[in-house]
Amino acid sequence: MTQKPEDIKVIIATDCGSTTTKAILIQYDEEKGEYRQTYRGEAPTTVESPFEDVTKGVLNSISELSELSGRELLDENNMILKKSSPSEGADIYISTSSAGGGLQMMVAGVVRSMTAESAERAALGAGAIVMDVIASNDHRLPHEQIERIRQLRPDMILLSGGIDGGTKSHVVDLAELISAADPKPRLGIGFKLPVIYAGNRDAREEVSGTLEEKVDLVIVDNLRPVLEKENLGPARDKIHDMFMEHVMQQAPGYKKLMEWTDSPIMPTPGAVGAIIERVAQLYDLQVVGVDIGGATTDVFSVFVDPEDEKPVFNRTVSANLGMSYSISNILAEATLPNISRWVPFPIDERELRNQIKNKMIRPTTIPQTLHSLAVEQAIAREALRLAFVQHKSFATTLKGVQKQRTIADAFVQTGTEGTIVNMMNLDLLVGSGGVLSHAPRRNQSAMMMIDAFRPEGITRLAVDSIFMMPHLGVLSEVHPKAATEVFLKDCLVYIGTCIAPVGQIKESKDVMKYSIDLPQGRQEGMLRQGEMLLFPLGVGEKASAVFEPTGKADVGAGKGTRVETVVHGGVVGLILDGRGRPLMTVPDDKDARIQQMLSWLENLKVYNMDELKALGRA
Amino acid sequence: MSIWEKLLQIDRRIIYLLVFLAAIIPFLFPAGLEVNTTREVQSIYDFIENLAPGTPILLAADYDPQTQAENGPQAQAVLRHMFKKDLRVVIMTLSQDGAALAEMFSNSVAREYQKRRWEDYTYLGYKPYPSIIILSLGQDFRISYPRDYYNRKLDDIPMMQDIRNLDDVAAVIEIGGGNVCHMWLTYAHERYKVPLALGVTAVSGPQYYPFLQSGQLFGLLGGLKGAAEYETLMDGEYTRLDLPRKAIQGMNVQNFVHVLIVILTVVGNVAFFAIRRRERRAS
Amino acid sequence: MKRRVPMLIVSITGFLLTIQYFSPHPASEMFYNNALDWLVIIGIFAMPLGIYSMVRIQFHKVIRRSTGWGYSVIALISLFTMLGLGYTDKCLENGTFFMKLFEYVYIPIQATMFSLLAFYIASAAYRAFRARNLLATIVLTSAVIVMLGRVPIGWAIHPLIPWLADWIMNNPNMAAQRAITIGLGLGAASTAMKIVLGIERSYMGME
Amino acid sequence: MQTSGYRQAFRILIIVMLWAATPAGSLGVEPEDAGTGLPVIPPMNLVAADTPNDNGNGITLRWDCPPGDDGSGAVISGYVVLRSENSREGYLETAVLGPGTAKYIDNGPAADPVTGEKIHFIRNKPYYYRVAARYASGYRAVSGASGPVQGRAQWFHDGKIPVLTATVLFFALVILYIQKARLQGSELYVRPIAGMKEIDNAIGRATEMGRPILYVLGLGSPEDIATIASYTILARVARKTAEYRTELIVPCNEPIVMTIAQETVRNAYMEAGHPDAYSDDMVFFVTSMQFAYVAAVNGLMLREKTATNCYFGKFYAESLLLSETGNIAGSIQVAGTDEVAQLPFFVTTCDYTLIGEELYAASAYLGRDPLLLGALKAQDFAKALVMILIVAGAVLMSFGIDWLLEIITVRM
Repeated sequence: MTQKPEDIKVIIATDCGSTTTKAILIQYDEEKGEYRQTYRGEAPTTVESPFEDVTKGVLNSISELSELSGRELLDENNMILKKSSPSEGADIYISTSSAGGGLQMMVAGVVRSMTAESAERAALGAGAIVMDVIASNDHRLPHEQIERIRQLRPDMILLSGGIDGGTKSHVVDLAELISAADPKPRLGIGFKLPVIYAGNRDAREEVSGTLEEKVDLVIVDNLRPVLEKENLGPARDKIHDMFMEHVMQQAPGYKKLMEWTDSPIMPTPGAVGAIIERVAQLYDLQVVGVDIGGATTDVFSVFVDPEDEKPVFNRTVSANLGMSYSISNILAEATLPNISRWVPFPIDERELRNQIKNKMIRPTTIPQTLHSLAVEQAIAREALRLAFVQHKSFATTLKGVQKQRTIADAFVQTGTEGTIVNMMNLDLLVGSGGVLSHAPRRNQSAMMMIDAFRPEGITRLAVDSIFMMPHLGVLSEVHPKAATEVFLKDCLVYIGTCIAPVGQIKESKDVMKYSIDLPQGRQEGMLRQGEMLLFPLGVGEKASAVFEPTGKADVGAGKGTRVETVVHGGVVGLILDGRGRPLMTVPDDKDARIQQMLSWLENLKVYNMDELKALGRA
Repeated sequence: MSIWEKLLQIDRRIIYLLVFLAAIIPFLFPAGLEVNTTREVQSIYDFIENLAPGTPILLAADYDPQTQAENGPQAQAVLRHMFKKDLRVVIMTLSQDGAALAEMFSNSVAREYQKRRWEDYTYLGYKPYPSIIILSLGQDFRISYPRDYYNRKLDDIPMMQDIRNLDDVAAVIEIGGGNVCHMWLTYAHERYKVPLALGVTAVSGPQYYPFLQSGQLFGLLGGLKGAAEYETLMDGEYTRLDLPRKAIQGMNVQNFVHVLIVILTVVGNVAFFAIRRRERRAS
Repeated sequence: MKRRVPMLIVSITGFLLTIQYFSPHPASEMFYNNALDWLVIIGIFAMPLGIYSMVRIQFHKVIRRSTGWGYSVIALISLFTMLGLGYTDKCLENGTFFMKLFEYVYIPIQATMFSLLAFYIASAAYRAFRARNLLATIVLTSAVIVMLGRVPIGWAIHPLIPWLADWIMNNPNMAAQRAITIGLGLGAASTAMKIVLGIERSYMGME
Repeated sequence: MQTSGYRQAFRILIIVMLWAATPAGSLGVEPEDAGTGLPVIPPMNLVAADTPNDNGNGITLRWDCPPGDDGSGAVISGYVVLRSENSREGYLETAVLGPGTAKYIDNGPAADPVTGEKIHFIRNKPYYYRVAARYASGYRAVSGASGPVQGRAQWFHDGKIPVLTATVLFFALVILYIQKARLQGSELYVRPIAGMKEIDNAIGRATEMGRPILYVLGLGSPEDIATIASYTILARVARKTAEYRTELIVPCNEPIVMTIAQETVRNAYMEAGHPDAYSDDMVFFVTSMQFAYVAAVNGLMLREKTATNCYFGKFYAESLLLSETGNIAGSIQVAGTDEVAQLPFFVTTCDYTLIGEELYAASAYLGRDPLLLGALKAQDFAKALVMILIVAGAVLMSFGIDWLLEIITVRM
């Protein structure tokens, strides 16, 4: 980058997805002194035949931007006009890509739960799809591991293992496995497969001796220099570089696109992760972001590790949890009773199965009736819940760390298995992906997110309106200020705040006394177990509130401890969730269940109630 | 780094040095504080005090050189009391390394009282496999110990003539540590109902309180404190014989070290809370 | 077969010894005494095995010049010196070289090792005695009381301290010890039963 | 002690009353004690019977002391027990007892007054007994003979019925729960033990660090339950080290323990499919001296820089010496012992500690074998029973009801 950040006034960003290429325009508002996203264009992606040139789609989307904004962005040669003037051009152009299946990687480490897991975290964090993890203790024989590497043909391999000064033999063995497999890259015949070595410093010589001939070996700092610390940055950056240099080079048109962009192209999920991590860091927030797609669901989170009290970023990809291609799998994993518990009317199994199969065959269909909308949203809840369960089990504290004990530990000793996901500490929950971003009512998005993620205490909810997180992720590498400003102001559509006391309280007993100073007057009352309440509080509005949980309940300050705070509004408002955590069990009886569901949905204005009740009677 | 943090991350060697000093200084300036006596020690004293002269009693000195600092003064104090009361003492050991120790201390204490070997006391020596030995004592001393430490036949030892088995001794006083105490409890006391008292190291002391309360032990000497209490009870005797009261001297050292540990604990906690409070305020 | 036979022996012996406990009959006594004799014999036979293992390991270390092989040389020399001296008839009498080594080398070394505990306890207490929560605070307070109550200074500060220390030892401590003992007893009984039933086989090097 | 004192006093009172109520002369002519003026009365109501619950080497004699015996020896200085194979003659002294004695178990030799030869007590031989009271004044009053009576061996000790009941009950419980566990499979819930779970991580740590793992079986003998539990954990650790290809060091304190440990490790390596990686040098004997052992193991820790130290078994004073050294060396340490006194040391210096029974439960926990799980559940149930008994006993005894105590008391 040659430009100074303050000289950047107009930004074009594109995200080349597998089906559509989305472009956004970000402009600096001189009057308010802030960056805002102004226009948005979309065009089909043109990676595959007949075009086989990704830039065509990019240009189409940008010309749409141009038309909408009335700003000349392309020159006569159909090139992006660089250097902005008040009426034309842009200062920088950046892009992400997930076309062509994204970045597919294989990672290897010594111990599955230690360096191999760190390597997996690095690869996922960089936006890759991890096809397999090879470890010294993965219970596979060497020939099986070799076979697997050959079979999967990853775009890249990340090899780690051993702390600095630690084991050499295991790492060299892994290098030998890779060497023996002699893997060839998926794209671009004749190229050497990129392998990043981020393991024991002392084993570098041996590893390069083993691998240099056969692969394109790059050495970076150890991603686990000591067991107590992860250093994923260098490996992640190197993955991005190698993604550009190797994988992108091979895809149709990308060579040209890379020349256009002012910053390296990032894999889409990597970019989403980057913006979430940046925002969390900048505003000291603990965040969960979720992107539910057709085939996969990505969960991103930044939580503070209780061990060393530093924020840790995690990303997981639930490859089999998606709302179209893999919708059948949701049914299989979640099981029918778990899905039907969220459906507010009687539904039989066959009906449900039919709808699911239809969706799988015609992935692009959008629910046309309230009936199918409610069912789809019930399925989405389970997909999100399962993805989050997977995320929680992955986002753990580091394993194999020495503990300093005191006598207090004589009574309770916790292992290092613990997840770092602590919902009570969560500040912001961001949803994106069709089913959340494009729900007919935001209230539905809110309900789905609360039911699936079960936020605890006081949590702000938001959705990504037009899916611009990837764009902002790349932008954050170039111009963090612009990226975070746009993220908070334009990218996120605030739904509101959920206040959910934790604790198991008997049915219809008092949970929490509340007193909220809403603009239209003070609201006071008692939240009862099993009750959900909604108070309108608009976008940008704030209200001071006092919550006094009863003895067994906790809204963040401890059991029965009063909390005085300021809550933020949103398109939906304030949601008081009195269902307890863990979430109260759903009655077995069908009628009771539906009755209960209806009362929640009615209070939260989720659906058109008359229509919904009619469905129940039908 | 604040002073508190520095204090918490202090080099352990400094603590070692402090302990070392706390152990040395009392030797230079003996404080001579009074030792209070406890019920469990008093009861051993009373038991022996009330025995008629000539009553046989068994002293099992099952301790090793490593615990001699604690067990040694216990055994000596108890043996002195036994000799003072003119009891007939049978001494034995179930600890390999304790054999020589037991011999040394029994002979030296006997000299103080001009007691004669084989008439006033007998040292049986060491035999391996404690549980088996204890069981056999219930039947007959001669099964495991046909001869004493000095290779004299038990049948030829005058004082052993009417001492056949555990039934014939007034009590067993076991000085030792670890498993062997439990064996005396299970095999000697439970099986043969012989009254039993223990002298154990301070560390293992707490384990034996339940047996004290249930009456399975009639007394307990815990660590150096137990020995010091016994020495206090026997005070006149030590003065008369002009003997050093080793346990009471040792208590002085223990005094300092215990106080040091208490201070260290308090300082550690103060530092811990100071840091925690600052962190809370910061966040 | 290789595993069946030993297991059968264990089961039968275990069962018979259980019965033996309930029978005061001389036959049962004889069986018990025989069993004890076997134990002694086996124990003695195992000793040369141990010494062989120890000598072999140290010897290998010396030959391979592995880290600290000098210590191995000293270990071997000490072993054979004591073995040689111990072989003489009068080794146990006072004043012999064997006894001098015992008295002036062995005993002080052992006592020194034991006294290291004081240093380690002090540093462990400094590091780990933290009143992090209520339970830890209770433990900490009782520890301080008992520590003071067990030395004369506690009595000097206030007679209540030794009294409290005694009370702690005789009541809460005793109750907890007893509870643990009961648990351990049942655990031991169930393990013994598992061995007799052939469920637990780890003592034979099997799982 | 106290009750028997009362009983004694009570008995004497009855005898005195009996004696007072007896018409003079009916007991025959008794010489008067010169000192007290009381008549010289022999021990009365002598009963000789086979000692119950013994090996036949004993006959229990009980008698009533004459009224003059107040236990002080002032009037009656003691008793002499006489035994004969014939009711009329040949009575030999077998025991001399102090004043106040009213019971004696005879199983010792009798001395022949002429030859001095010792005539041993013989099982199953009929004997007659008399007991003579020795008066301080020199009189000797001999009781009437009791017998014939034989010392017989019993096959069953009826004082141990409570133990037998408990054993059978516990045995039944174990069998019952094992059956139940078989039906339920390994689904039985076992409370997670952090220390057990963390062993794998600790081995992983050693692997990543490229350093060995130290496994200490403690100072226990091979038959200690703690040591037996330790073998199980060792098997698991060895299987993992074989799998991870990490070095394992097992220094032993007892030759038999060493032999078993060698077998355990060898089998584990075989099961893990790496029999070639095992060598006898991994498991070796050091010394059976407590502190010499500590010195050796501490030396190992510091020289070999072990990444992970496991201590499972019986530990005494060496616990802190070992674990503090490991702590200084920065190793991850996992410990477990049933030696309660050592637990505080382990808790403060180790990363994870299994407390007491948790160690015994380790095999069930690791294996998840329904059989072992069942036994564990039976143990829990038995513990509940013990708790109920304790509470019930405490309540009953508070009200002075002692039949429960009577039932469960073991008379040895």
